[in-house]
Amino acid sequence: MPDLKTEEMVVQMGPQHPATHGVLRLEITTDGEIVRKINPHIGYLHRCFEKHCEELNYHQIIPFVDRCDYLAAMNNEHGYVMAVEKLLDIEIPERVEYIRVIMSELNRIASHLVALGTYGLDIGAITPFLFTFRDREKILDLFEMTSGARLLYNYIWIGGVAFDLPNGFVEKCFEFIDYFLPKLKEYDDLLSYNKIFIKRTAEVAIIPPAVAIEWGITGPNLRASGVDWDLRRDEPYSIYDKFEWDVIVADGRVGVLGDSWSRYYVRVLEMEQSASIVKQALEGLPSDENVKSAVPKKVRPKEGSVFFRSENPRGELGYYIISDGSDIPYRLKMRSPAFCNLSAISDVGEGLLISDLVSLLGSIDIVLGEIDR
Amino acid sequence: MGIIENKFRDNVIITSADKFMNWARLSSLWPITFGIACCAIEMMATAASRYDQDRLGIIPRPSPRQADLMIVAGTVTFKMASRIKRLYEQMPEPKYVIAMGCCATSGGPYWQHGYHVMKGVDQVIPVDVYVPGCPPRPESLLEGFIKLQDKIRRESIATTQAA
Amino acid sequence: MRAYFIDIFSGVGSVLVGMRVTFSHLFTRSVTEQYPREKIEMFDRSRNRLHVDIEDCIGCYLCDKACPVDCIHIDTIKARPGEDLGLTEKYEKKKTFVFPKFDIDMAECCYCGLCVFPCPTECIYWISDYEFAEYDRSNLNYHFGNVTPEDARVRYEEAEKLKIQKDKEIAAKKAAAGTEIPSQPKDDSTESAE
Amino acid sequence: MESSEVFKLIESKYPDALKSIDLEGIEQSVTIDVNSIADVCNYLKTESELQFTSLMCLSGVDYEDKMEVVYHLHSLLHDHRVTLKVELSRDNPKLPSVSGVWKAANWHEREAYDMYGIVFDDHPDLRRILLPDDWEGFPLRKDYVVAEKYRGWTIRKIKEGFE
Repeated sequence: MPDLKTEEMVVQMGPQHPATHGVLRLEITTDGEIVRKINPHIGYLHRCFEKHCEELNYHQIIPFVDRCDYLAAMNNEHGYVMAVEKLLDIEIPERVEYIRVIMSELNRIASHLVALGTYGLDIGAITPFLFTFRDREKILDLFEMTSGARLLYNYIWIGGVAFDLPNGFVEKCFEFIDYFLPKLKEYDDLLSYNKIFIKRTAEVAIIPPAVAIEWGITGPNLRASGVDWDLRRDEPYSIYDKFEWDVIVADGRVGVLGDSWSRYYVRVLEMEQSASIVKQALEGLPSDENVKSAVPKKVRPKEGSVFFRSENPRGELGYYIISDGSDIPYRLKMRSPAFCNLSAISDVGEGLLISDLVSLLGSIDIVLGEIDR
Repeated sequence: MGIIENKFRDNVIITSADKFMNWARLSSLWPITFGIACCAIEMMATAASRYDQDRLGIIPRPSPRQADLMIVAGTVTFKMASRIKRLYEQMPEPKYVIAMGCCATSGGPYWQHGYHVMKGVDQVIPVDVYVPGCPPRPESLLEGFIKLQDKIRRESIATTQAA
Repeated sequence: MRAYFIDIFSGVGSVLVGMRVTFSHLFTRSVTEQYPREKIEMFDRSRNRLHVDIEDCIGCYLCDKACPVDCIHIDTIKARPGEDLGLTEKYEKKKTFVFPKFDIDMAECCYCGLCVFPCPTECIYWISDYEFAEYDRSNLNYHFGNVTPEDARVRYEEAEKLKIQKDKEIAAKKAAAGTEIPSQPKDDSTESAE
Repeated sequence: MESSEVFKLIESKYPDALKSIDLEGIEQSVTIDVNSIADVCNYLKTESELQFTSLMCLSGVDYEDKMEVVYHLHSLLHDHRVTLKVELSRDNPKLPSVSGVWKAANWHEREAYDMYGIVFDDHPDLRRILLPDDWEGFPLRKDYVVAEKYRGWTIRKIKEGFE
């Protein structure tokens, strides 16, 4: 019945919806089952991060930076402190750099584990969620052992880290990597190559590379579209150029390039690379250095501005800091990756089925904390 | 229980019924999965394998109509506040609220400069238990559940409950 | 038609593969912590609740200044001259402050730990108590002050009186000495509270 | 390509549009005239030597005497970056939108409008993005005063017994 006309209907998805990650509201104009227009409403978690930055000094901002992207707090801190260090122009002990890389990569694994688990939940698979959170707890234990907190660490400081690694951390971390790598196979068996999962995700919500670049999509989502770009390799910061690892670019082994399955699977493979970086960093960890030797008592950068990007689990995290010479930033703008990734949804989501929209939304792995800031 | 409220003293029927009702209520607290911010991740961790809140009969429900407990897990902003109120109103009686984390309790770290953050969710809906922490450990949340169960255990169908 | 059956078979097959994984977990150790009955041991660095040993506090306000969310509220009064406040935990003579108010609002704290680092006497620290959910929000405001409000009022009045007296003395001395500026009397107790 | 070379190219193509070049400090930037920013951006994107395909960041800044919009551009193909600035008057901050050049600018510009009240001409959908529609004022302006109440809820927290 090709000439059957249905009336357009507006469906509200969210702000409290089981399949939206956090408090996102999508105003969907539907034609039958097909999405004609998406109007995303964000800001339900706007916590005035940039205002706080104009009121607090550089050290005190770190707890708030954590709370922006709460799934990858270490990566956020890492980006922020590197931006401030660039502004201050200070040298960091090598051990600190190693510790930071270990923490960032562990947190990348933890963040991707949440992405995997909740994506399974969105699609309708509950079991992978239990598996990924089980393994994530082991990383959180490592974090708690080092920094004292499970989720929001305030661990990476300007010029150093808050604590040196505790006794037994290195062994425990090696133990974790050895435990974790075989688990990836488990996720593959459970979810990645499950036929139902593939039917729900492969060839669904394809983002072509040109569209991805146009909308400023970055990180795993960009690499899933087949663009070979990773800041850790292409604009090496910290000590990432010392390690051997591969940038994961989707190859379309199931479905096509840029579909939901590719976005999902890039994360699975990235965890393996992160684990390999952690392993190399642990092996090369320099000993006997004071991790706090370069921490400045008072951070007072010269007048000027800096824009610094780093690779967050969700994409390119940029900090634009303007200093007026005082110990409080004049302006701090955060270019949050998920903000740009989500903005493409109104373009990409058009013409999808409503159920496929959920598949798209879960696969771009948004964190509302950093979208709304 | 509007009919019998405040009409009877404690007697054997009332207290037995109380015991039964409270037992039923406290051992199947179904929370609506109301994750807003960072605390939501810890709430998910509480539901996941290591802490497994199902042991206490707490099974997350996706709809407010099926829920009798709301865990406000995260920062409540002004834009969100009216939605919270609406979700709370959609829940069937008896309903309970746990304010999880500092943000929901009193605005948390955002109390001073957060122009868009509500300073405590109790401005919108009544709260039964405040769980501190930023975010609280899963154990803290479980302890909050146990405190709430204690509170339910003390309720009586024959007396009006303080809102 | 053929593809249809292949789909079905591969679907069932992949589900079985997944089930094998879940089934194999029947024979592994459970990871669940039976929380109320058994509790995990906290790490040394775990940040769960702030505690203050008020006996050791010297009233330097460093934690207050370091706090990004202003959840520490301190008020100090100088002790009376010659008042014995006992000994600190390290068996040293106590400093000359009393604290009518040393409040930490754990409902506003962001558990970042920035207050712990600058403390010169290490009197503010984390304890591993994470079970402090409350029915009433005001109970989350922890008071560590060591003077009752009544006592504090008396002390404030005394300090005020001393200040007025001292001002008078200075004025009198100034008047007596003419243009000559007298040296300040070195008496800590006459200074007013911060 | 270095930033200074990009600046030279802009200067040769749009001699009138270039107001000043800042080569000092960590970040080199160029200030563009308000009216020609969209043309310059279009040129930067389409010119085969430059190909600034992605807009990394667009931020509004409020200096107390003027407003500024800062563009951070990056080219995935050539791997070079450039910073553009546009100065605006504080009373009537208005400039052409670049959302026709990069779609990514859409939300960034809405955010700048939301926080600073900067109006982008020809923007397809210039509404508030983070704050509710009925919010008053632009919170990141330096002279913003937080209101007492929003829809009857208190914004500022008054502490008991603490001044």
